[in-house]
Amino acid sequence: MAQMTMVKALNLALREALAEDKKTMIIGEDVGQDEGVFRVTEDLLKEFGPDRVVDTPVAESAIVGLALGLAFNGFRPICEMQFSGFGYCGFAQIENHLSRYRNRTRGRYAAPLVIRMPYGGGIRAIEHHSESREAFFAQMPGLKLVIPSGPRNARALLRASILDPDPVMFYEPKACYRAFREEVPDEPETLPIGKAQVVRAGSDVTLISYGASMRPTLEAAEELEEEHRVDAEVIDLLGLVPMDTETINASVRKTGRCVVVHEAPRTCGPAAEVIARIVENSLMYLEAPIHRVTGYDLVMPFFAMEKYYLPNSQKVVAAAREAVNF
Amino acid sequence: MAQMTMVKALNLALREALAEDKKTMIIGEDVGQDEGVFRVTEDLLKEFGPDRVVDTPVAESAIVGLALGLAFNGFRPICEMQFSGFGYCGFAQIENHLSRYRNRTRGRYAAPLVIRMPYGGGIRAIEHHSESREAFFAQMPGLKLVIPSGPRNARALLRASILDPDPVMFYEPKACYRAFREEVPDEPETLPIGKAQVVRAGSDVTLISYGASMRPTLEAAEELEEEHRVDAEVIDLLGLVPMDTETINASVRKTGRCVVVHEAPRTCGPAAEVIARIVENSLMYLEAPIHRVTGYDLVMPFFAMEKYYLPNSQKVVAAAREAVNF
Amino acid sequence: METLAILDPEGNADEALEPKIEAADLRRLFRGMLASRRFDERMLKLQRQGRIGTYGPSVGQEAASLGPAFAIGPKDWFVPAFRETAGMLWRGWPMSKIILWWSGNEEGAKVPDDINDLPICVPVASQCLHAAGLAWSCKLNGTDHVAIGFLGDGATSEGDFHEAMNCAGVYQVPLITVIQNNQWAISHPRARQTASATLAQKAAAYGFDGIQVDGNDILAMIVATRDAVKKARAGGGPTLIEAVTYRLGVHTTADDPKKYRTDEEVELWKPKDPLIRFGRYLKRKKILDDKGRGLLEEEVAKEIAAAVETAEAYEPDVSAPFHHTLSEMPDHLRAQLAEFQAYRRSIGEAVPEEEDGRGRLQGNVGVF
Amino acid sequence: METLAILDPEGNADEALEPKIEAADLRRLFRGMLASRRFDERMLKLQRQGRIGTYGPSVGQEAASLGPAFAIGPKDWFVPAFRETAGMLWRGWPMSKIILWWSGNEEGAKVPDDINDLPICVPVASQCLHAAGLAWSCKLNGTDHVAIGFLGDGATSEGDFHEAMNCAGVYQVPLITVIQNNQWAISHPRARQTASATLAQKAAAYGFDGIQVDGNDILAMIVATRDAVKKARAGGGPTLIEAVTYRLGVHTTADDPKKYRTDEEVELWKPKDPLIRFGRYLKRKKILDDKGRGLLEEEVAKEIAAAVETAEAYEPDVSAPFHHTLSEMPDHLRAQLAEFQAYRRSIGEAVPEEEDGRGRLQGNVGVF
Ligand SMILES: Cc1ncc(C[n+]2csc(CCOP(=O)(O)OP(=O)(O)O)c2C)c(N)n1
Ligand SMILES: Cc1ncc(C[n+]2csc(CCOP(=O)(O)OP(=O)(O)O)c2C)c(N)n1
Ligand SMILES: [Mg+2]
Ligand SMILES: [Mg+2]
Repeated sequence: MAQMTMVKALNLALREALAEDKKTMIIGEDVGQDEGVFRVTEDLLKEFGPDRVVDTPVAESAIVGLALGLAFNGFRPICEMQFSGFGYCGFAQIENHLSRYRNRTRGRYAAPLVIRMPYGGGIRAIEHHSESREAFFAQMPGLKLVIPSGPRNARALLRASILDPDPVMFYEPKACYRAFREEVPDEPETLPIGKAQVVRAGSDVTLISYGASMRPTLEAAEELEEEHRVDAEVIDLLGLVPMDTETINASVRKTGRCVVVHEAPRTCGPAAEVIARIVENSLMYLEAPIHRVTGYDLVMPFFAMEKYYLPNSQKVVAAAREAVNF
Repeated sequence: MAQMTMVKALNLALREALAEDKKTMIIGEDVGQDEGVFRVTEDLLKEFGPDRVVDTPVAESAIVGLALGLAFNGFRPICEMQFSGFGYCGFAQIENHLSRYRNRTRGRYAAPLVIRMPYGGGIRAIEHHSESREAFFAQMPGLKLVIPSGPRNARALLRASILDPDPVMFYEPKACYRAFREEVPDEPETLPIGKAQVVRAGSDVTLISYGASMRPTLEAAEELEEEHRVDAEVIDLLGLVPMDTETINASVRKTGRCVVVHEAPRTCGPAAEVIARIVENSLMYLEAPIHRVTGYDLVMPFFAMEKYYLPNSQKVVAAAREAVNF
Repeated sequence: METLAILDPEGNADEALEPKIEAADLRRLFRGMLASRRFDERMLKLQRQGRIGTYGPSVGQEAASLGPAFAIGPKDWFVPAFRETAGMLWRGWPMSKIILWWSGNEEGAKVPDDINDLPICVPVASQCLHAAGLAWSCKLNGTDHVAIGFLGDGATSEGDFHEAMNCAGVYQVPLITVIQNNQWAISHPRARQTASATLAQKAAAYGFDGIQVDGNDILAMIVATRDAVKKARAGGGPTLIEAVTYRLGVHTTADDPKKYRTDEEVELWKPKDPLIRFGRYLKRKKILDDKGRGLLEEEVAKEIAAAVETAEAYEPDVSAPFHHTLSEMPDHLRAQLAEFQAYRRSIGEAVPEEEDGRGRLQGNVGVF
Repeated sequence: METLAILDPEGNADEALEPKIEAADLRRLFRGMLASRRFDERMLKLQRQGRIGTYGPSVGQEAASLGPAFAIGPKDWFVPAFRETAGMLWRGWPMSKIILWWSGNEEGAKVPDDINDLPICVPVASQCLHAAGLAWSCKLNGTDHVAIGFLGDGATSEGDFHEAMNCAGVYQVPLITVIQNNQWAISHPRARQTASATLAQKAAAYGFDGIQVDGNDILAMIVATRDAVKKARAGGGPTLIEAVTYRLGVHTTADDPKKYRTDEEVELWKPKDPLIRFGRYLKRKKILDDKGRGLLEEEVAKEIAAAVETAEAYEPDVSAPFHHTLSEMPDHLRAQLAEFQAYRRSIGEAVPEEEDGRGRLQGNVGVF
């Protein structure tokens, strides 16, 4: 067991993967000598050499497309997009090929590769470095979409994603990269992809979130208990595809009230899907409308104002109290 | 008044725009001499010349990016993506620039351009020509997203989109291009963007759809009345952004039951947003869970099986009856 | 830039350049081009009869596709666009699969297990990156295998072509890229596709060799590809081959070329038909006379007839997308499959219970 | 390929090539480079003090940015990437706006009304298409205006660079594209970015001229751009200029160049510093002596101090994104604005009622 940040934990998972399977490799911009702009690939070039940890030219479509070619011949590339905002340069490769290859070839060519990308605001980064658009990939059948929220689950989920036979979009909440440390076991561990965690049991209201928004959500739960005698259950989805409909509904059936929290814009965002799955399965258990505490339907503001625009514990508390007092 | 197909109606709107405003121009692949692969730009090169109707090299990111440059200097480009499946090659320009330019420059550079693209299945087209991914653009703040369902509203909405000061994604249901004719008035007309239409009044259940799915939805409404004595109200959203929350909720408050229909995959698809807006505003009016009759969360099948996979009236009728008999 | 050509229109070979190819192989090559041609003709008819969907023939381009296919080995990777029928048949694709692809069945993209190819690719130029990635994988594996990728003249305008070529140059991968410059991208003529005098010279931007070849001359295509393959196997990196050819037919059956090009232009290219030239060459070399050719025509006709039969007998598994979109069906897909099968039953189809895929939780209404 | 250079390291000009520029302009050019340099230095300090965000200096690259800016007119379009501070200042951007951009305020991207520029662009190469579109608009308008766009060596690997250059060639638009080849793309060296010997030769792929220029030589940059502009105004189409320069400092303040390059390499480039060379030239020509330079330093210091003050006094309008994302706020945004203002009030901010933007319908809960 060692205390580590999410950056270190991700690095650990990558190192384990490279050590265990010679077919894994890392490709991306500045992942080698520079060790990634966030240092997630620290020491990996040194340990595994330039054939396994490969700097690419500045070309995101190439990163995805080359990785597909590599995967078709047995490699397991782990791609890094420097920021999710630049991943859209590779969007067509993801939509038209990565997500489809297994089905169109009826399994002859799977594409078991992972695309890691830092997403979200909160670190005062310049324009185009702070948005949350994970919902794009939730609407794209054929992919899995994993989003950790802390060092330990980041390591376990990245490992699971690398081992997974399907393509996985791995969204890393960069606001959590160095924000806090957790104990991470020495032994490799995995978490099942698509299984949510009830990270706090409660009976009055269900708070559902993932990724960077987990922290304000958990803070809100504490505050609700301490200041408002509201006992919140908190669910960490740990990703969006597959979405753990069962855990969500079991909780909402118990509490009858729900708030969904994320940074992504509201319209057609992940919260809408959570709500739809609750309505489909547990409508008659609902005691109050479900609230969305999300990014507004706005272009992500430059960083001077970003704190206003991100979900925070006050916003979650207010929504939860409205739900409870409905 | 003349009877015309949607293709002709769109052509009419384009001709009107080119005639009225010298700054409008059409750019896209094969839009000139070939008059568009669906002939939507018929006669326009002849009438307006090669500076106004311009064939581009095969380069979709260029189509969007060049149009932005043209727009910054006062032009009003109307872009054609040959099929929406290839529009994703221009996705980064849309996400990183088209949707953001007005906000980032605080209005100095707006980008009042229209991107037309045929979407959806049902015409036995080859791979990559049949998917529905309009939800991507609904999750992208800074854009409007318009989707006509018939010749008359197509002409009126395209005109409104061209005149609109904001960038508009204009999704054309290619299954409706030549499927039927409607009277289209001689005089130019517009429809407000973001206003839904109640196209059939009813009291038992609200059926909500848009684009190509309107036809099976309307057929279902007839069948529900004739064979099951269910009186369905039908709403045509005519687009997704802005979404007409008011019309949706007014209807659902009346009927207490709702089915949402679209071709796009279910998870994080447009129906989820419709449901979320109903839950936020009218939860206590709901008498039954809201059903989604949508594309499944699958890669769009090649055309031999597409009919199984598209929403049709039987599926809508079944869902509506479940809602009514709940 | 000079264009590599070996055969003249009369089928005379430039002896200095003529490759040594066994008579049997030359005959097989002719058969390959003929098979592709007759297949196209049959497919155009099937399309008119509504028995397949939209079809994109490659009439006139058979040499540009087949020459490269001939010049590589079975373990090399072959990455087609959508006008490589001749090459695909040579590689061992069953005709019936190609028919199935154009009939809207994924079975046509299910690459046979023993073939190192990718399936037909529709989004133009996107496959260039896959070919580059495959070439890279060959290098990383320490083998001397190469990858060969195809695209059209129009596709060279796409960003993916650029990114693929640039990365191939940087990593010096064993990649041969063949541009089938058939002079048109649907209605857009080559001259308006790019202002560069040749497409081959685009290689200069990527630091490797580009060569322009008479794409209607199968010997020249073979020689150019062989040179490139040899260089690639020896670690010399990528090559770009511009095959100058012509699309004699429609872009696809949905296209009407009369809208954008003259009959005269097409007539000009007809004498350069690769089949005619190669046929004359073989006749002159006494490798294939009219009788031999007649026998080949019969063989090919039978093969095509059998393939059509096989393809038309194919029964798709209607629920297959549920089983192949992901490696295992997650709960929400299981629920959707159940919904789907319920729908199929409601329209009178017989669906065995075990095909329902019911899971623990139904994502849809009221099952919880 | 030869590299155009006019000034040697000692500041001696090649007289055959030396452009005729008035003394006052030469002085202004020096001032421009100096201002950019001192501005960068100040910004690096402000960043360390936490007064601005991440900053990307352009130390060493001033000539490559300013030369082209000098060579165009005010009605021409200037399309920067993010290392064109010298050029932007020359074009008339208030320093305070540039500070605001790096302080996370959209105000820094709000191009002043009287300047025909686009704002700083982060997604590399994406702006090449905007510049090409602007150039096209100039041609369609029948003016002789041109557009000039910048990108880095790394950005040439992106598909958007290719698509922009190719279309510019096809439409023969008056576009000048300046590659600031500063040898590095963050940690990725020029040699691994592309296998082509020069970046200038990439123009061959697009059918127009490419020229390699000593980017640390402002006279050479001016001459090369002037030629290209003249050609473009006369309808001669696009030009690609590779400015060979060097990033003397960090990529951005988030970067540690010691991880990937040696101090020796940096030392090698220091004598080629464009400011030093141009300073020597002006001294030798008796256009600017030490005293004159001292006065410029004072002027620039004052300008920077004033700009910092202006920028730091800036109060952003917190709800501005609601007003600018679309031309008019639709109902759902009105509702979200109300929600947002309620939140602001809840944390004790004073928000006037009229700023609520309440609409007919609230998209959020329970207002209907
Ligand atoms: C990315 C993408 N954009 C657009 C299309 C539509 N389209 C299909 S074929 C074609 C022309 C391609 O021309 P070329 O590359 O020369 O190939 P050819 O058809 O001549 O073989 C276009 C534009 C596509 N398939 N993919
Ligand atoms: C599309 C895109 N991908 C990745 C990045 C992240 N990034 C920022 S600068 C940079 C390197 C750019 O190198 P170059 O073009 O040479 O410009 P320089 O920084 O040297 O001026 C990268 C990869 C980006 N901004 N945009
Ligand atoms: Mg072509
Ligand atoms: Mg650089």
